[in-house]
Amino acid sequence: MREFLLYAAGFVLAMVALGLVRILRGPDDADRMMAAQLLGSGGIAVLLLSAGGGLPAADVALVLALLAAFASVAFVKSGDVARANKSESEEGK
Amino acid sequence: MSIATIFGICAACLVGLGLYGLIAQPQPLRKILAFNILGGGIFLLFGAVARRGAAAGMGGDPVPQALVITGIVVAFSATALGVAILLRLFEETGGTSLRDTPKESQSEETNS
Amino acid sequence: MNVELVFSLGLALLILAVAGFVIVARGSFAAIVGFVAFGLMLSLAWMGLSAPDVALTESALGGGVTGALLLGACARLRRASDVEETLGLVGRGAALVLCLGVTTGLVGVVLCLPDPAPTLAPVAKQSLASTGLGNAVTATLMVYRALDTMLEKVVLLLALVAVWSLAPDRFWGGRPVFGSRQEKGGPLSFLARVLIPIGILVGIYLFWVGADAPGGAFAGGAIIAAMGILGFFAGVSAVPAVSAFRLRVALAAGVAVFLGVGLAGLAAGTGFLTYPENFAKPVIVLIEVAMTLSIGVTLALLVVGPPGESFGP
Amino acid sequence: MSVALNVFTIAAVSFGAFFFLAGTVGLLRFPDTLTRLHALTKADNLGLGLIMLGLLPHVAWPFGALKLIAVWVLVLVASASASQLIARKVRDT
Repeated sequence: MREFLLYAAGFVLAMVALGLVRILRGPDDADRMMAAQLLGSGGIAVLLLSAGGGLPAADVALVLALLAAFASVAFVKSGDVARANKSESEEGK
Repeated sequence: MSIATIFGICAACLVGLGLYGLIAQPQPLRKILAFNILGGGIFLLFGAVARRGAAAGMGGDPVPQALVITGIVVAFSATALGVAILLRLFEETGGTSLRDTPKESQSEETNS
Repeated sequence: MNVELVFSLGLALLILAVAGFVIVARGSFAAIVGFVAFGLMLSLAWMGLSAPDVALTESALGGGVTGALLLGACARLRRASDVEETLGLVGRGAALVLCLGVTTGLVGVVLCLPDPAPTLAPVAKQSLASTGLGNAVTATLMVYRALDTMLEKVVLLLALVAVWSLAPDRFWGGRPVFGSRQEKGGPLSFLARVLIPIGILVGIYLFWVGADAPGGAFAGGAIIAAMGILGFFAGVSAVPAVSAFRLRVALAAGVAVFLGVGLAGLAAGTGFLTYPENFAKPVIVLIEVAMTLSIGVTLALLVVGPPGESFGP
Repeated sequence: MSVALNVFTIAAVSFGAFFFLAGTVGLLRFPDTLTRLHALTKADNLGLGLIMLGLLPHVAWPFGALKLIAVWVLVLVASASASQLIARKVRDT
């Protein structure tokens, strides 16, 4: 069973790695962010499969799940912050 | 070949990659990224050493692991400081170049 | 070669590929997304090296919080219009040779490590018994190398002071500009309302189990910091002014309690940073409570950056 | 009994891995950002869910199992919100 789970972990890791090609190719920043999003859930799957669902791995998975959307939120919102700063500085001129 | 050796060699390559980026990348933001890769490599090297020191029923030597945990947090605070300095540089000069350029004196004039 | 080794080898190669991409990628944004991926891969590697404590800290800080910090910087720098002169061919060649040399040397070191590997694990195990802790890494952080951990807290505070000091004079004491005035009911405010309470719970849980199982103040604090940043992003919590008294108390709590316990040990005649014989565990937990709070607040404010708007209503 | 559970695990994990394959293929092959986002959510929700389901018989009852379920629910919330945010950003720009 352990062997099967490791094979499955390897397979999902390979899939996630292929998905990373999207970070390379883009074309849009949103596409790159999506690849990172896929990596988040794929990484959780790989982690749990390779550890056979052991407890420390479940804690790490919990942390990863909490932060799964973090980069995407930063991506969406930091664009807003930059835009707000820009419009403020333009108003100042 | 053991897991520790595999990640040890991986760590050595990461250190090389990070160092190269730190030297060869002109943009400061990319230098900060490279610095983090370099740091990750060094931490992973500690991890390989810790894994080899597995004894007394533990998966690894806890002392290097504890060092790495504090190290990760310190590396993060250094990154945050670097980013803050970079943003301030950008606010002052309108650019992120690390070289002394005539642009700097111009922006001083407009500020004053 | 068994399956586990092949899996580790694949993971190591993937880490190197992602790191290489981060170094050579054309756009800064792509490089940063690559770095987020790199942080996640690295925490998988730490699990492979059976270091779950490190994996927890790395997964919280390495990809997530550092990624948010860098993405924010990238968005603000987007208008930077520098034509950067790259290193010449000779310079790059020299850098390449240097880095190959360093890598070869380190690989040599890794391959030539002494064979019965030196280890401090038995010593750490011994010190476990006297403290009542079950997690050797936490025991190392809090007992065996307690001075390092305390000074590391001081470094965090100094870094934050340095970041704040980058603010122009007229903004001193004001609020950092971060996040946005949030429209009600969007997906972000939903996410924040669901995730933040659970996240804070998980942070406290990680710190609490850290005494006996993987976890601890650093992982817990990093999670709490992440949740705070999410709150700022979503506009559900306001960024505090850097001169706020309660903020200063939260920042200083970790170092203050640590130092207080250390000096108490000195006063009791047992030495700096020694713990009383029978109360070691409660005292350590007390320090860790203060540390978790301080680490969480400090990390979040490091991401938020220096004050950028003057203090006032 | 344990044979039946193992068969269940193998089936569920294999299906889960298949959805990661589907997600990656979609992320790489679909023509524009929004369709790629559509492919991605399958991997997040179904793939990870099935893998969790497969791992459930192998973890400590009840806390290990509850943690796995919590991880899945958190990923659902995170990836659904992140996809929404990314999609809005794509639409607005």
